[in-house]
Amino acid sequence: MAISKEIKGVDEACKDVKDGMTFMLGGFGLCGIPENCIEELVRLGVKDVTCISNNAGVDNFGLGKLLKKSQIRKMISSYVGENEEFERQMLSGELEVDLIPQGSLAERCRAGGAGIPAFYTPAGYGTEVAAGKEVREFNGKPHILESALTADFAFVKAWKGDTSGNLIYKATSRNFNPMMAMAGKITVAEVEELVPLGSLDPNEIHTPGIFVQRIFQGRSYEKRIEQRTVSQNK
Amino acid sequence: MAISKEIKGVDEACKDVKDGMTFMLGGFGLCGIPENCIEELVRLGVKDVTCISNNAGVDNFGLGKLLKKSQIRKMISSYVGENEEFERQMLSGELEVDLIPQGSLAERCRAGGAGIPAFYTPAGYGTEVAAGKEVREFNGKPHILESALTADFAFVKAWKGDTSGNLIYKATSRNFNPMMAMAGKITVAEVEELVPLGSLDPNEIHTPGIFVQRIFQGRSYEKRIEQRTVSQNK
Amino acid sequence: MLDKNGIARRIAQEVQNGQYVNLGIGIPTLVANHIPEGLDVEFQSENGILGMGPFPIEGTEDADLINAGKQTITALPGAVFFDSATSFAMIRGQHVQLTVLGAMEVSANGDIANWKIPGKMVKGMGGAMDLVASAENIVVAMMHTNRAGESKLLPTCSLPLTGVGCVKRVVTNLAVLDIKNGAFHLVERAPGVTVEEIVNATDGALILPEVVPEMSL
Amino acid sequence: MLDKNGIARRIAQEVQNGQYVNLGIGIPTLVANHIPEGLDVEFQSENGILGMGPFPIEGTEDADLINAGKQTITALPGAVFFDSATSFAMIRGQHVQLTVLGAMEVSANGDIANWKIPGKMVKGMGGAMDLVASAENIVVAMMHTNRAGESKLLPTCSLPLTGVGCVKRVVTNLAVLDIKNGAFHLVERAPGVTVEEIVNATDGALILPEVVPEMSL
Repeated sequence: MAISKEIKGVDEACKDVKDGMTFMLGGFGLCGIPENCIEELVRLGVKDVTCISNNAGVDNFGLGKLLKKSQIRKMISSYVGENEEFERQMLSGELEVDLIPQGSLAERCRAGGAGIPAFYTPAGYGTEVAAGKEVREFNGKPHILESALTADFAFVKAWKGDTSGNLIYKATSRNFNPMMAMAGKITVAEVEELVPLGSLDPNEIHTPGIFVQRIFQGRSYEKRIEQRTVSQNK
Repeated sequence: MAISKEIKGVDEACKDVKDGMTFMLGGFGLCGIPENCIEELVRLGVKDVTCISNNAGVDNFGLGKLLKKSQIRKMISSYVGENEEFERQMLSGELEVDLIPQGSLAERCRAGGAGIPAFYTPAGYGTEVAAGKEVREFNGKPHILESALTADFAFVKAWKGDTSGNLIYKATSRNFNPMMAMAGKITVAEVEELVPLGSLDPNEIHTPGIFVQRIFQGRSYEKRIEQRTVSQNK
Repeated sequence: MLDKNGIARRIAQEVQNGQYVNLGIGIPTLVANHIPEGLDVEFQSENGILGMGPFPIEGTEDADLINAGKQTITALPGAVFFDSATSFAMIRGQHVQLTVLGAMEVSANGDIANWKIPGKMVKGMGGAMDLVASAENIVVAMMHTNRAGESKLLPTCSLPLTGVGCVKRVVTNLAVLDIKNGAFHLVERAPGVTVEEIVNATDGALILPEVVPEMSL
Repeated sequence: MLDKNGIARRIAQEVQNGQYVNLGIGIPTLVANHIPEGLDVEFQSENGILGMGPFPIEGTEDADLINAGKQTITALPGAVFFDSATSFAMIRGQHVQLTVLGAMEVSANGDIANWKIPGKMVKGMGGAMDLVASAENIVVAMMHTNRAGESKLLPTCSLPLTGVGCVKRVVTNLAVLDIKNGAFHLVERAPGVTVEEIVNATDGALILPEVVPEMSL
């Protein structure tokens, strides 16, 4: 029989989170973020956490909610515009921030999940990002050594999932979720639709269930749009 | 409009292959191998090539056909059992062979396609594979530095593909094909079914067309089974 | 002098048939609107789509389908979605052939700064550092001067760098300039703009050809 | 003394509920047949499947669905297919919790050799080097002696290594042995096998407990 990862709900999903832990949170902007888990982390009031997430939400949604309650000690991100409270906390020194190139962030999460402790990339050579990092030339081009990232918990959001933790994402909400799912010591997946074992085509799964420890069907997804841009009907 | 990669057939697919080139060939055993391209390479009689492929086929099928005609100067593989002619050529010194761990082979191809020139892995530490390679400890565990692999041509086989080169593989015939598709300077995809643009669900594509330069519908797939194992009907 | 759409229109001329192109936020995004009919080009957005189409018709927006600027978009026939690691494999592996992005400063040796003003503005680099470190062909789209009227084409960048020696061409509201051998080389001037205006607005070393053609748009 | 199926049956006892398990070619493959009902276990095959099922009913074999031994297989409900890079991400990243594989030689400090006999047999290591370098929990399944009657449990391996200091437990036709502190520790003997037989068949340092229980199968 397949190994079941199904849990009852978000409270069980966030069981054992502790102050000072490192979390990964999937999503790009507000697209594909684990809304239910973020709400629960706010409710639990867990503090001094390090959050690895490409963005930091907006002032009143997504990770912005954790920021507002000063639950985050350190952010590891690539882009943190669109959030005034974030900028205030960072410039005042309340919040420690590690900004890293988006591709390096994605690859470092994948490496963490894949047992690759470090790799070389050209991104960031000659910039602040390279400070303190080994530089080595390959094919005449300088590269810097980047290390793997892992987390105590990875919170990811998928479109569909089955009870053994297999996940399918929709459109561009996939983004960082698959790599972060790989890199969590405990990976929690919240899905819009939890389906029975055997309902997903094994050929179409984006995240194999082996990477997921807990899965539940989330509720009341708001799926807020950051920049609603439209074309005129011709 | 999407960029078309469609070509007429296998002769156009293998245009510009030259003696002494490095080829990648997808497949694991005889599963998911580019049968049409292999036949064409045999027909063209291209010589002194280096082949990067997990296996070397069997005596009279797959890469075994190229071996039999002594077209291969060097093989980079992880497992080469099941092929007596291979063993003979290797032991006699006619064929140069670089055996590397399967996971390192897969990751080195991916790295080649992803612009990662090198990475650390624990696989092979303390063995012949580590000879001449940098060793470094991470988290108290020794790792070796492995470099990226690329090829002049990558030949891959998919189940379905569209004219812009998007590919979907079936079951375990996926294996090395996606990484090799990424790592070819020219990637040739042969597919069982070439479908019109827009026929594939963009959420279900395994290899994005950006990695593929030429695509055609292959013919007369034999899809030979190496070990036909069956259960008794209960 | 060009407006933002004019800059985008000029950059659209840089795009070649069969290219995969990544357009940054701001002026670069507008380039997509000016690609000539009949040119086969696919746009990559680094958050995870290839084959990005125009904005959706009102009422059909999908929160799960956005571009790197977090704008709602559509997917064209032949489009494909993928994760961020695969997206940057495309970029770092040089499968994306042309990158167009904005800048706060560009130096005469091709350095670019566009992600941080120390103590003042820290948005982060997003995918820009990966893009500029990887792409063979990088075109910067920006205004020639900042709001204070100071040149953004400098001998060396004063702001923290995004990448070193990577910018090949700059298209501004005033001119097209190539970067080589540690200098800006004036290639074209915008309609109605004089060489003198360009010289005055350029702080980095500037090489002038004998004749400076006006852009044809 | 156990036959190959007996070795597999004993190793099946090592498998715990909720584990992802990789079974190598040969005796390890047989382990799947002996997992107790009610245990939730998923088998990974490194060529690209998780949730591997039994061999197909005759006539339903699919050339596109094989295991790492190139045998036709089936996929159970909840199975998933993936590429080789993802497969070894699972292995290297220690998501696969138990690895069972065969060996030509095992040494008293946990080294293993199973891929090459110089000048004679060179099949390659396949995924074995990644597996032994990565897994937390490695069990070797093999006969205690080779066809010439020589011990395969040695002070040091004579053949080229597959991995160093990685084997935790060995299950043979004669015994179960743990490896720690540079020695084999006898844990159980096979039905009908005496301690003396095991001592005689083991060349590496062997530590005997006061009582050596017989396996319960």
